[in-house]
Amino acid sequence: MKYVDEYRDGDKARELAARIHNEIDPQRQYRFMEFCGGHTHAIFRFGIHDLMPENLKYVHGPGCPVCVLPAGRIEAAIKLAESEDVILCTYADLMRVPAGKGDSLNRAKARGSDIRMIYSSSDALAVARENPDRQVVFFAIGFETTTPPTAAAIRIARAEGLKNFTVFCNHVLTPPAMLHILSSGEACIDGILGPSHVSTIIGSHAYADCCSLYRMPLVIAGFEPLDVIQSTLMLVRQVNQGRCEVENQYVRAVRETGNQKAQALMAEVFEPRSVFEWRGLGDLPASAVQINAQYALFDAEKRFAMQKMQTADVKGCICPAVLRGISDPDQCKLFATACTPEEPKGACMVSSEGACAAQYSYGRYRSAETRV
Amino acid sequence: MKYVDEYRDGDKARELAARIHNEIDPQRQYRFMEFCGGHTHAIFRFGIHDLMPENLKYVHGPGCPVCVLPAGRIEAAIKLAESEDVILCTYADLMRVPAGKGDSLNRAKARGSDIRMIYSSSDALAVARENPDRQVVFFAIGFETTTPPTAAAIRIARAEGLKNFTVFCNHVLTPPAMLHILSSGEACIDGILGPSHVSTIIGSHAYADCCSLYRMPLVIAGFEPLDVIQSTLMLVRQVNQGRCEVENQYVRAVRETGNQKAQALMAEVFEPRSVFEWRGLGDLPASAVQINAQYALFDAEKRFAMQKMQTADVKGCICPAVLRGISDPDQCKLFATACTPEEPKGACMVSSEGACAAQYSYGRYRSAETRV
Amino acid sequence: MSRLDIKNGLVEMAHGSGGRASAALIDGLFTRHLDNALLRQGDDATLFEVSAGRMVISTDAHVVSPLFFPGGDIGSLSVHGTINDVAMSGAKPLYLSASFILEEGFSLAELEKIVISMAEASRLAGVPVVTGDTKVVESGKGDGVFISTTGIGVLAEGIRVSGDRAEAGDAIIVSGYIGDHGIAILSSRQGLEFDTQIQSDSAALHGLVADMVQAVPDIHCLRDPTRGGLATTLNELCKQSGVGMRIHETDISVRAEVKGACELLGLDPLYIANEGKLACICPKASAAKLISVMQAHPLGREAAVIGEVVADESRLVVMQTTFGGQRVVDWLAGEQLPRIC
Amino acid sequence: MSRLDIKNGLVEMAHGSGGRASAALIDGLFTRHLDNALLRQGDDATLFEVSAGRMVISTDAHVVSPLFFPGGDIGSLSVHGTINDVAMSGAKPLYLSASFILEEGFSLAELEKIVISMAEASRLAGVPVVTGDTKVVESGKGDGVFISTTGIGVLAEGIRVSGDRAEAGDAIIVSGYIGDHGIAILSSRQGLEFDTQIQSDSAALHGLVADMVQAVPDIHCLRDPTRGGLATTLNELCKQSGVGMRIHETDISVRAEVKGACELLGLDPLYIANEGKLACICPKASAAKLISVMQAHPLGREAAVIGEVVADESRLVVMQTTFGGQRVVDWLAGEQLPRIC
Amino acid sequence: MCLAVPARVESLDDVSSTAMVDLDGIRKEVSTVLLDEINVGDYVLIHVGYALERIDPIEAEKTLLLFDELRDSEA
Amino acid sequence: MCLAVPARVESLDDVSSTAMVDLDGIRKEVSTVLLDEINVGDYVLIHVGYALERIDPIEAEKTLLLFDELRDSEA
Ligand code: SF4
Ligand code: SF4
Ligand SMILES: [Mg+2]
Ligand SMILES: [Mg+2]
Ligand SMILES: [Mg+2]
Ligand SMILES: [Mg+2]
Ligand SMILES: [Mg+2]
Ligand SMILES: [Mg+2]
Ligand SMILES: [Mg+2]
Ligand SMILES: [Mg+2]
Ligand SMILES: [Mg+2]
Ligand SMILES: [Mg+2]
Repeated sequence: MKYVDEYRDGDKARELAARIHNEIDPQRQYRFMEFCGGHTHAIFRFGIHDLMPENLKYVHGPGCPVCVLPAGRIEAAIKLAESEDVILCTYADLMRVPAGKGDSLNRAKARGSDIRMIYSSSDALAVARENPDRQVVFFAIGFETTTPPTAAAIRIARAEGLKNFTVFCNHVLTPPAMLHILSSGEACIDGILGPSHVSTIIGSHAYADCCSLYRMPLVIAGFEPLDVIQSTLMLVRQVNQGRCEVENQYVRAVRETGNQKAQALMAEVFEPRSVFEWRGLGDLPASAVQINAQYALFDAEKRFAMQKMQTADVKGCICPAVLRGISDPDQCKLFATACTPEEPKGACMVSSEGACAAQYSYGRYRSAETRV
Repeated sequence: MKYVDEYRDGDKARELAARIHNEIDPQRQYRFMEFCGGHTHAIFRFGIHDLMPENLKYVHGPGCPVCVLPAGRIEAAIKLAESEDVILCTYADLMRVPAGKGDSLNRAKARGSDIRMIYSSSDALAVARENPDRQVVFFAIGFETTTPPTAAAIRIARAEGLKNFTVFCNHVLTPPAMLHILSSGEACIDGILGPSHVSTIIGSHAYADCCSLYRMPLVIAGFEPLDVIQSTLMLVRQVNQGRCEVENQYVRAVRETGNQKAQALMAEVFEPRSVFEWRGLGDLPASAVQINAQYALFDAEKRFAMQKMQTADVKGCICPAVLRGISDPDQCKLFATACTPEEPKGACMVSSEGACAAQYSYGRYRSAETRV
Repeated sequence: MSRLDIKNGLVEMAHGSGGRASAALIDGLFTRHLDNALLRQGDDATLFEVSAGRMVISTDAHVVSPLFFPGGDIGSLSVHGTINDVAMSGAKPLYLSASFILEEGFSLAELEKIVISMAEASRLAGVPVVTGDTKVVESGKGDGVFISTTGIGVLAEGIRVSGDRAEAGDAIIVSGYIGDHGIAILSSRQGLEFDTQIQSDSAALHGLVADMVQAVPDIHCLRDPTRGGLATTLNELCKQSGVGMRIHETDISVRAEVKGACELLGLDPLYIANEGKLACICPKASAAKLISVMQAHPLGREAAVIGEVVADESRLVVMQTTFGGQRVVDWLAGEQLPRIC
Repeated sequence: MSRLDIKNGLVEMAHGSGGRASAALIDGLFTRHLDNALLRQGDDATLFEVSAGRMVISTDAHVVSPLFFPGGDIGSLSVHGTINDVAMSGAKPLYLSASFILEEGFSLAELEKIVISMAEASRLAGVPVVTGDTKVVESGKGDGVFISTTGIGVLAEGIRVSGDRAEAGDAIIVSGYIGDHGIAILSSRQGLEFDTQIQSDSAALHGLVADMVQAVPDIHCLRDPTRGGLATTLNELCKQSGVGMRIHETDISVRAEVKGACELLGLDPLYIANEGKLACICPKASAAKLISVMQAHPLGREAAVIGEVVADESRLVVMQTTFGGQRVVDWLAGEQLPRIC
Repeated sequence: MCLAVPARVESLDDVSSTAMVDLDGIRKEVSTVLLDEINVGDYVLIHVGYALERIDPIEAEKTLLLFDELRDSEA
Repeated sequence: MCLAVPARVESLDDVSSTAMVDLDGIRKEVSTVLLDEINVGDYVLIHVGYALERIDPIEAEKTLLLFDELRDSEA
């Protein structure tokens, strides 16, 4: 795979890692938050941990759209699917996410609700076209990467005059979450691996505030392992040199101003929400978007009387701390006992980008190794 | 079974049959039309033929509601089920009836139409209640026996304000068909075994015209074998004595004026059609009912744009002659070769009351016996 | 392993994924209840020992609706149905395999009931389920539970039971009341409900058959009159053997309730399914002996000769009616459905 | 018998009634194409001869969607799938049974294609379908065609292949490219269509296995990594044998297209189903010999040692990544579904 | 035509206008809207789930007697 | 988050604003509405069926070179 395989070269990785070992100050700790689940996934999948010095630690961030979606939003979607005769379309990633009391979209589907997994927002449009007599609701999630495709679908729906298509919008914004993490100061980190594909859309300039306000080094990093390691080295150098800049390692896909056509499309269809709840982070102001007045016809929250559900998080689940970078998954008492990918108690155990799932599926060998 | 088993006593049957043998004039032929398929069925099922003298012959009549329904009416129902999103409810008897070009309700169901078999008109109402979002059409057939239950369902639908229930009415009337057979003179018969359960509703007085106008002996006969044999004996006696009366053998269930409550119910909901097509008999004036103006909301032919379909009967099928009492099933070249209960070419091969089906399923032993 | 919430849980797609959820379902439900030494091997195929000789194999898919009916459920039925097909060759059934196709959303509690009933039927019959498979289909693409079972058995020397061995002169025996199963199913079918004491006759007939072949090793044909009823079974045998049959309505046992339900719905008991009855064709000379052996077995107490095989090129089954007439008893045409006329 | 309009006809409820329409379907479609001497016996159970020794039995339900996919269809798959489960015990498959659950409204022409493909697969493999059954469920209560097959086979003396025999030090062999079947299915699944040359690897592996057990009778374990993929199969073996495994990503063959599709859909080739591959655990000393025998067989040309069995109470499969890191390769959790994040 | 069987009325529900009838151990609920007067113990003809008419026990008996008469009598 | 993979543009359909892209033999139709300028031969990042952005081949090459530089250079 061009533009993939080159960035997965193990030999180069070891050489780059050696450079990190060389340059690192053995006297201090380096704690870098990988903001994105994509990075979490890559770190575990490729075993990047193993290549890093003992005193360099990756701290997980809230950048997994599945993990930060509050259970109440899923419950509201389930209620909708059960009370109205709608077809609920959603990305497969959401199907197993716990929605409180052991429920999930998967189980609602098993109980008989018409819930369909789609691969693209355009598939949801196709479902709406094929079922003109039924209401089709697209349960949309994602950061800025996934938001423009939703906007595109809404614009097409209006152009076609589709009367049975709406979107239950749960799109969230990266910079507010990052600012929140930094402003709370709990995470105790020395640098940030910045999002790769989100940055493709919003551009590297979007993180200027983070760096300047909180004096935090940030390197926008590709998702391939060499990208991660190179970006880690770049962060090590910023730390060592006392710099706090937005650097862009992922130059092959991220421009300073991002994808302006996609930004314009988002601006046309969406507007900021005054406040939105994030799982783990709580209510964050201006941290999400909603469908604007011009496109209100396509807003499921306006078409249907959707309840605002408050779901208590599971007792013992430390997802909030994991998502804030305060705790590691294996500090959770439920980890790998009550909470497994098969019966996830918190959202971080669901998505393969979730820190707990990645730790469980890929990372357990560490403890195993010590036992063997 | 009380009121059943007593009338199936083989010994008594043989004694009664002996009486017929005694009383019959060996010099002449006795041709009695069993108007009803119920009698046809009983004659074959119990092997009554075998007990009768050679010169007494049962001639099949048109009294099978499945057999006389024109293929075009079934095709219209199939078209309706295919073009509109309706649930078509019907008695199972209709499912296999050929509707032209090898089609049938069974095959339309296999192709995906929502066609449901019901046992009672009240089941159709239940389907309508359970599916408030869909139109439920009851494809109703039958003579006067089956018409009052349809009327009852329509009245209930109006009382409940069911907005999604209609009836595709195909109810037909017995006396006009009988008069038509007699007036055409083709059938060449000496007496009629009159309907049993139709007469329960319309009463024995309904046949007065038949007897007086065409000087035709008629005995209303129960469907049990002793009823049939006794009635046959009564007909033999009328013939021998030159009488032409309406006699009632089925006195345990048929009163002279019939069931007046049921008659009133029919009159409330239905009105005569000016003309209706019968398979085999053609267009007969005032021979069927339709839903009247007061109940027009429940008339499927009014609610939907139902096409009037003309289906050519299958080449070689002599159903019309069989239904008029002119020919026997085994005079048909297709009988038991191209036309079998599995692949019926004409309607008479479908219902177990159809003369061809009865002959095929129960009667073939005669030809077999001669071969063995 | 992931936990299985049998009490409240539903079948989910993941239970058919082959992953941890599948393993949990198999361990927690199937192997737990069907447990036996061979099944415990835990491989995709199960090993067993045989001696030299003749074996038989038979398979049936079971798709009954409703899944639970008076006198049984799809679990016991799927054990009996295949044991009987093996037994109808005269063989002794040894082992069963079971493959389940579950519909997403089906209740795990009901599934457990079915598996328990299967396990009981298998234990009672002494024929263990030694291997199995489970798949899950999306809601709307199945009907709760389908179970396909395959049975293998061993055939003692000297026995040669086959549908093509009926000969003119042979006696036709039926082991008991006909129509019970089909009427029990109809009585609980949605939209047709009626109350009755009738129970399905679902039962494993291999014990009865063992007694029969021991007494009369030269039994010509055995068949269980399931779908299509006794009428269809007799016609099948006529077709295979190239003979005809003459049977006597008075000698065929039908319960009053079954007759009543048939009159009500316009059905004929001869076409109603049985799941614990057999038809047997044997040399006339052995009939009396067979009848006495059968009547000594709890599942053959009402066994009776109901007719005889005749030479008939047309291969017709002709019945002398109780009434004294005669009529052809044909194959089932189409489906057996309630009639109004 | 009633005629079967294969060209234009659809499956109707009557085809499952057990009556004349059922007989027409079986004669005109199933026995016609699957024809063989044993099936021709025409009884409900089929008779065959065996010698004394060890036999195996295995069953699988096949419920694939779509029914036709690049490189096969449910017909060939249902033959290969069960032959392979029998072969994975080291046995020689002898006979298959097949039970069909048809959905009302399914095209008879497509059904014939499936049966022909089944017949071809069975003929090519030399493993005849000797008995069968067909049921019809109402439209909306099935999914076109489900096929459950059961296979029986005989096991030569001295062979003892079982999932519980993996020992620390054993070599782990995989017979070729993984993930082809699952990706071929995904590529043709509605709503996810993509173009690819990838074909299902569906194939009968008993010939390969015969060569393998002849060369190395002491093979410890064999398993075909179907649902849940290689990852799940290895975890199953670890669980059964109470061991761990260390495997090497670089030694596992994955086609570029399969990698591409997995990257696109967020899947992992280790969890993708195969239908013509096997995993084998054998004493390390025999590995080289086995590899050479396997590579000489058309279905094992890319056979390679991919790792070794280790003592590990946690029974973990740990993989050395191409990249030089290590990670746990866990059981499949939930279903393998395309991801967006 | 018109399959109808006699069954015994076991109980009546005037509110829903239904009766529970029995036919040799088969019990089924049927509608009684087509009949004015039914009593428990009556035999009624059942057709498509409706009671069509009462069986007149005296006439039924008469018919049976008539069979005997007829077979004995001369024409 | 945001699984996206680079694929080569094989052909473009301006009417439907779609492109056929290829990823090592996997060909898939994707929407191009989020990009202004795409040419056949370009590599684009695919996410949920949409082309998100072009991969800049020069920058990609530079990154690869940088790996070598970085590992050789001193901090
Ligand atoms: S292991 Fe499970 S319960 Fe614990 S923090 Fe993670 S998701 Fe929550
Ligand atoms: S045998 Fe068939 S074709 Fe001939 S008259 Fe009867 S129904 Fe018509
Ligand atoms: Mg069988
Ligand atoms: Mg069976
Ligand atoms: Mg059988
Ligand atoms: Mg299996
Ligand atoms: Mg269903
Ligand atoms: Mg198997
Ligand atoms: Mg298999
Ligand atoms: Mg297997
Ligand atoms: Mg069978
Ligand atoms: Mg379907």
